[in-house]
Amino acid sequence: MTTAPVYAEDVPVLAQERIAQDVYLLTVSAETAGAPGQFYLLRAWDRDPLLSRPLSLYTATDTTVSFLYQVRGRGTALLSRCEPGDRLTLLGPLGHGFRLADLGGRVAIVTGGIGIAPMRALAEQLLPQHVTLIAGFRSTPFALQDFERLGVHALVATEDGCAGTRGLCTDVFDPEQFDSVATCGPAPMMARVAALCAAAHVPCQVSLEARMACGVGACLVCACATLQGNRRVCTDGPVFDAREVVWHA
Amino acid sequence: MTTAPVYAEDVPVLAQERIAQDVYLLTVSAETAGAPGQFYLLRAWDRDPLLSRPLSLYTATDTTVSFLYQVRGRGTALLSRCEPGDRLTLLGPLGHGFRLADLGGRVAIVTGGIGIAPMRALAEQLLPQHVTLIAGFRSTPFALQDFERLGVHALVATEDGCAGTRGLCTDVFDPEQFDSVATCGPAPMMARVAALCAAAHVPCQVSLEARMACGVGACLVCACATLQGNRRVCTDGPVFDAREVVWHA
Amino acid sequence: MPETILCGVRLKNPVIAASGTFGFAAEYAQLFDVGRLGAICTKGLTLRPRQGNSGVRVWETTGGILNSVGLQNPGIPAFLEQELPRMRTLGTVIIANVGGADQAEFVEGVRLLSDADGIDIIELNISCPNVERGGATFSKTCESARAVVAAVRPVCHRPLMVKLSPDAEDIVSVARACEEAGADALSLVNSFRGMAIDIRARRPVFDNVTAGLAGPCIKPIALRMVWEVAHAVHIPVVGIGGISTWEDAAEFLLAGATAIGVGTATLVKPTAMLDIIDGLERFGAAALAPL
Amino acid sequence: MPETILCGVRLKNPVIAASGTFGFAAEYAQLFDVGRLGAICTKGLTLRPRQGNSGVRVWETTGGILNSVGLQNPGIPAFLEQELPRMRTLGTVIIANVGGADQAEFVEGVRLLSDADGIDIIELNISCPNVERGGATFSKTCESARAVVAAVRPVCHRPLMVKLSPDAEDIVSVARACEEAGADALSLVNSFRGMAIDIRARRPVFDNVTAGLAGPCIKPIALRMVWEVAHAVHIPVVGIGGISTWEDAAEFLLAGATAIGVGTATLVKPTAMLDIIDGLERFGAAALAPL
Ligand SMILES: Cc1cc2nc3c(=O)[nH]c(=O)nc-3n(C[C@H](O)[C@H](O)[C@H](O)COP(=O)(O)OP(=O)(O)OC[C@H]3O[C@@H](n4cnc5c(N)ncnc54)[C@H](O)[C@@H]3O)c2cc1C
Ligand SMILES: Cc1cc2nc3c(=O)[nH]c(=O)nc-3n(C[C@H](O)[C@H](O)[C@H](O)COP(=O)(O)OP(=O)(O)OC[C@H]3O[C@@H](n4cnc5c(N)ncnc54)[C@H](O)[C@@H]3O)c2cc1C
Ligand SMILES: Cc1cc2nc3c(=O)[nH]c(=O)nc-3n(C[C@H](O)[C@H](O)[C@H](O)COP(=O)(O)O)c2cc1C
Ligand SMILES: Cc1cc2nc3c(=O)[nH]c(=O)nc-3n(C[C@H](O)[C@H](O)[C@H](O)COP(=O)(O)O)c2cc1C
Ligand code: FES
Ligand code: FES
Repeated sequence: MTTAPVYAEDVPVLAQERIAQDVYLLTVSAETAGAPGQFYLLRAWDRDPLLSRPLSLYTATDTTVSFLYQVRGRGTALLSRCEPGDRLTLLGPLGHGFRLADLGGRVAIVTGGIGIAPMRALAEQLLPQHVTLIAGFRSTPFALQDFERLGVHALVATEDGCAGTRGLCTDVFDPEQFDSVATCGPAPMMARVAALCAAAHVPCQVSLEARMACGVGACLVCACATLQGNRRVCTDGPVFDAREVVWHA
Repeated sequence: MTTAPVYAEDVPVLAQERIAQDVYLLTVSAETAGAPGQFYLLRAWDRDPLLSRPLSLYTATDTTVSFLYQVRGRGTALLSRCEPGDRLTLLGPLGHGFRLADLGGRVAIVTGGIGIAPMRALAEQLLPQHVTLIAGFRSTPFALQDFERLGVHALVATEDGCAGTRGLCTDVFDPEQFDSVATCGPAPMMARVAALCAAAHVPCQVSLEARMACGVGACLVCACATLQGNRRVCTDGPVFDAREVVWHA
Repeated sequence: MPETILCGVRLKNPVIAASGTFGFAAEYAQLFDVGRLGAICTKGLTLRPRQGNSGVRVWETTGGILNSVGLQNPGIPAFLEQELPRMRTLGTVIIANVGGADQAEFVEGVRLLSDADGIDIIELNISCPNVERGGATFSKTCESARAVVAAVRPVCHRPLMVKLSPDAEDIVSVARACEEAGADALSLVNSFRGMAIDIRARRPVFDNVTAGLAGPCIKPIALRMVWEVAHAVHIPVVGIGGISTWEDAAEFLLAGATAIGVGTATLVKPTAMLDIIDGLERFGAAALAPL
Repeated sequence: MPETILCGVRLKNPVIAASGTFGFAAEYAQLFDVGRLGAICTKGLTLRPRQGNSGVRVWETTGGILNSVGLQNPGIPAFLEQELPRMRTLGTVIIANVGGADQAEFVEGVRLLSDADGIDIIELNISCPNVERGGATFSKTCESARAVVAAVRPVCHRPLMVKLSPDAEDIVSVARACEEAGADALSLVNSFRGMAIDIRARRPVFDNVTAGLAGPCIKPIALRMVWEVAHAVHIPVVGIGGISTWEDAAEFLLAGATAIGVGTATLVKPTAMLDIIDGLERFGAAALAPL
C-alpha cells in the first residue's frame, strides 16, 4: 500500500522528545501518514545543508506523524533542535513499504540500532502474538516499550551487555523459528540476516538505506544493486525482497 | 580612541526589542564596548550567509553592548530572530570612530534613517546643550527619545511628513549654524551634507558604509575612494573627514 | 511573461527542467502540474541501456551536490516505447537529452530520437562528467566538439541544442565550434568535475574518483560562462547552473540566456520551478531583457 | 603533527594563510598568535603600488564570495621597507606573493623580493582573475605559464612556488609546464572567474564584470584539481580552495598536497586556521599521509 506524496512547508512541530542518548521522537501535525516502511524527506532549515533528510514513518494518527531518529550529523542535529511550534518542510510519504501479504505466520522483526524506526508502524499491522522483535543495540535499548505496548514479544541483544543478551541481534536470531522476516539496520547486519534467512529458506524483506536527493525516483542517486540491475531505494524500495539485493562485501 | 578587538563566540543575547517597523535594538552581554563610531561584525547563524554583518555600537554599559539596526536582507533578518539566551558571534570593536577633538562648538549630528545608529554613543560624549540632532526618516521616526533623554535637541524631517518637517534631513540642515558636523546615512545624503559643509567651511566627519568581509583591514574589499587613494572603511574608517572622501555621482 | 522561442520552438515560459534531475517527468507529475513548465528535458539517454555507476552516487558539499549517476537509463528504444508517449501528454515541450560513449553511438541515438514523433528539441550531451568514455571529453576541445556535432547534424531533423561542459579548455571557443558545426542552440553548463575524499576510510568517496558538481555553489561561474558565450555566438543559449530562485534565473536571462534550466533546485524543493516562473512573471518581460 | 618541508623550508605545520586574505599579518596579529601558523603569505605585491579596482569589491554567493580587489598593494619597495621587517618578527615562514602586468614586471618584482632578506619562499601569482593585464592570463596556457616561470627563474634565488588558476585550459598541463620551467612548488587554486548581475540596477555587480570566486563552494573542484596535479608532478603542491575545517584540510593532504592554504575561512572566522591546526594534530600524521 502506498499513499501519494505531499510536499508541505510550514508543517507545525507538535512534540520533540529525547527518548535516549541521541535518539529523538518528533511528532508533526500532518494527515498524510503512509504505510509501514514508507518514509518522508524532512528539512528544518533554510539552505544549509542543501538536501532534506529521509526518515521513516514511526507512528501516525489521523492528524499526526511521528519519526524516531538518531542524531548522526548536521541534518539530524538541526532536526533535534526543533521545538513545538517550529515549522518543518515535509515531502512524503515516499517509497514502497513492507509487503504485508508476504509477512505471514510467525514473523521476526530483526533490527539493529535505529533500524527499529520503520518497524513500529509495521508491528501495528501484524497480529502481535505472532510477532517477535529481535532488536540489537550498541548499549541501552530504546523504543522497546512502544512494541511491548502492542503486545509484541521482544528479544534484546546489546553489544555491551547492559540489557538482554550480550552480542548482536543476529546472535539471538534463529530463522528456523519463523515463517517470515522483516529487517532494518546497518548494512552488514542486514546482509547477515538476509544470508541466514536465505539458508533457512525463510522469506525476508529488508529496508535499505541510501543517500538520497529527490526522494521521488527522478534523480537516480539512491541506487542499490539488485538482481534486476540498479534500482532506486527511494521508489522501488526502500523495502526489497532480501533475495533480490546484491550485498557488497 | 580605539579599543583592541575581541573575537568571541557564544555571546549571550540579553534583549531584543522591536522599536519600529523593521528596526530592532539588540543587547548582548559583552564588556568590550568601544568608542563612538566603532562597529562590530555579528553573526547569528552557522554557515549561511557566509559573511558576518557590520553593525555600529549604539550604546554600551560596562557589561553590555547594544546595536540598533534595520532589517534589510537575510543577515539582519536572522539577527532579528534572536531571543534572549541565544548566542551570537562577535568581532569588535572595530575601526576608527569619530574624532571627538574635532567635534567642538555647536555640533550638528545629521542622520538619514538607520544612519542614526552610530550617533547615540557619540552624543553621549558631547555636551548635550551644544548638540543638535538633525534626523531624517522615510516615515515614522525612531530612537529619538534616546537622544532627547540625553538632553539633545532634535530636528526631524520625514519624507511622508508624518512627523517634523516634510522632506529630507538636508532640507532642515543649515551648516552655517554649526561649528562641526558628524553625519551618517545613505551615500547620496552624506555626499550632500559633505557638500553643504564644504561650502560653509564647517568641518564634517562622515561614517561610511561598505560591504565588508574581514572587518580588520586584511582583505581590502571595503575600499572607499579618498584623496589619498583607496582606503579601508573597516580600519581607516568607518569615520572619515568628509573633505577626504571622493564622492561618486 | 511572453512566450519564449527557443530555436523555433515556442515555450510558454523560459523555465526548463534540466536533464537528469526530472527523470521522465512522471515522478514530479504526482507533485505538481508539470505542464506549467516551459520545457522538460529527459534524463540522459543512450542507444543501449546503462546501469550507471557503482558505489556512492551523491555527496553533499557546501551549497551543492556531487553526483555520480553515470547516465543510468533504459536506452533510447525503451524510452521511445515506454516513456515518450506519456511525456507527450504533459502539455509542454519535450527535450531529449542524448549521450554516447563514442561518435557512432551519438549518431545512432540522435537518428532514432530525431525520427521519433513528439520530441521537440534534441540536446546533445557532450558534457557528462560521470562516464569513462565519451561524455565531457567531447566538450573539452573545439576539435572534438566540432567533430561530434558535425557528425550528428545530418541525421538530426529536429532543432539541435548542444550542452557544454564548464570543464572545457575554453568554453567560448567550444561554443563557437559547435555553432559552426551546425548547432541550433547551446545549453550550459553541465556539472563541474569535482571530488570528495572520505578521510576516515582513506579513499575517494566515489568509485569513479571524480563526480559532477552542481547546485547554487556553481552559479557565479556558470553565469560568467553564459554571459561570455551569449556574447560570442549568434544562436540561443540556455543558461543552467545553480539556479534556485527567480532572481538567479533573472541574472541568467539578463546575461543573455534565452531560457534557463533548473536542476538541483528541484531536488531541494520540488516546486522550485513554479516559484521561478511566478517570480519572473511578476518581475516582467521588460525587466528581463538582456543587458 | 610533524614539521612540513615545503621545497626545503621547514613549516611547523602545513597550514598557510593564503595570499590576499591575511594582509601583511598585522591585522590578525591583534586577534591571535599568528606565529602558530605554518606560514604566512603576503597580499599580492607588484613592483609599483596599485590602487586596485573601483566599485563593489565583494559579493556574497552561496557558500562563497566573489572579490574584485585587483591587487591593491603598496608596491614591493614599500613592502620591503614598511611591512617585511615587522613580519620577520612573527616567528613563522614568510611567503611573498608577487603579481605583475607583464613579464618584465614579474621579473623585476621577483628580483627585488629574492634579494631581500627574510623572505622564505616566493609565490608567483600568475593567476589573479581581477586584473586586466597579466594575472590569470599567464596561467591559462602552458606556453604563457612556461614563459613567465622561465623568465623569473634565473633571478629567483629563493624557492619559487607558482600559483595556478583553476581557469587554466588544462591545469595539469600548465602544472607540468611550470615544473619543467623550474618551479620548486605549485600552489592551487586561485579564485575562479565568476560573475554576478544586479538585476534591479540592470548591470554587472562589478565594474570589471567578472570577479574571483572563493570559499567553501569551490572546494570540490579545487580538491579534484589538487589531486590531479599532485599525481602529475614531482614537486610539492600546496592545496588551496574552500578549506574551512580540519576535515577539509585533511582531504587536501590525503589528495597529495604537502601543505594547505586557507583564505576565505579566515574572513569568516579569524581563528579558523588555529582550529584546523589543532584538528590535524589530533587526527595524526599517519592518518594524513597521501592516499
Ligand atoms: C529510506 C530511509 C529511511 C530512514 N529512516 C530513518 C529513521 O527513521 N530514523 C533515523 O534515525 N534515520 C533514518 N534514516 C537515516 C537518516 O536519513 C540519516 O541518518 C540522516 O540522513 C543523516 O543525516 P545527517 O545530516 O544527520 O548526517 P550526515 O552529516 O549527512 O551524515 C552523518 C552520517 O550519516 C550517514 N548518512 C548520511 N545520509 C545517509 C543516508 N541517506 N543513508 C544512510 N546513511 C546516511 C553518513 O554516512 C554519515 O556517517 C533513513 C534513511 C533512509 C534512506
Ligand atoms: C561600518 C558599518 C556599520 C554599520 N552599522 C549599522 C547599524 O548600526 N545598523 C544597521 O542597521 N546597519 C548598519 N550597517 C549596515 C548593515 O551592515 C547592513 O544593512 C547589513 O550588512 C545588511 O545585511 P543583510 O544580510 O541584512 O542584507 P543583504 O542581503 O546583505 O543586503 C540587503 C541590502 O543591504 C545592502 N548592504 C549589504 N551589506 C551592506 C554593507 N556592508 N554596507 C551597506 N549596505 C549593505 C545591500 O546592498 C542590499 O541592498 C553598517 C554597515 C557598516 C559597513
Ligand atoms: C543527479 C544529476 C543527474 C544529472 N544527469 C544529467 C544527464 O543525464 N544529462 C545531462 O545533460 N545533464 C545531467 N545533469 C546536469 C544537469 O542537467 C545540470 O546541467 C547541472 O546539474 C547544473 O545545473 P544545477 O546546478 O541547476 O543542478 C545531472 C545533474 C544532476 C544533479
Ligand atoms: C579578498 C581576496 C583577495 C585575494 N588576493 C589574492 C592575492 O593578492 N594574490 C593571490 O595569489 N591570491 C589572492 N586571493 C586568492 C586566495 O589566496 C585563494 O587562492 C583563494 O581565495 C581560494 O582559497 P579560499 O577558498 O580558501 O579563499 C585572494 C582571495 C580573496 C578572497
Ligand atoms: S533519491 Fe532521487 S531517485 Fe531516489
Ligand atoms: S573588510 Fe577586509 S579590509 Fe575591510
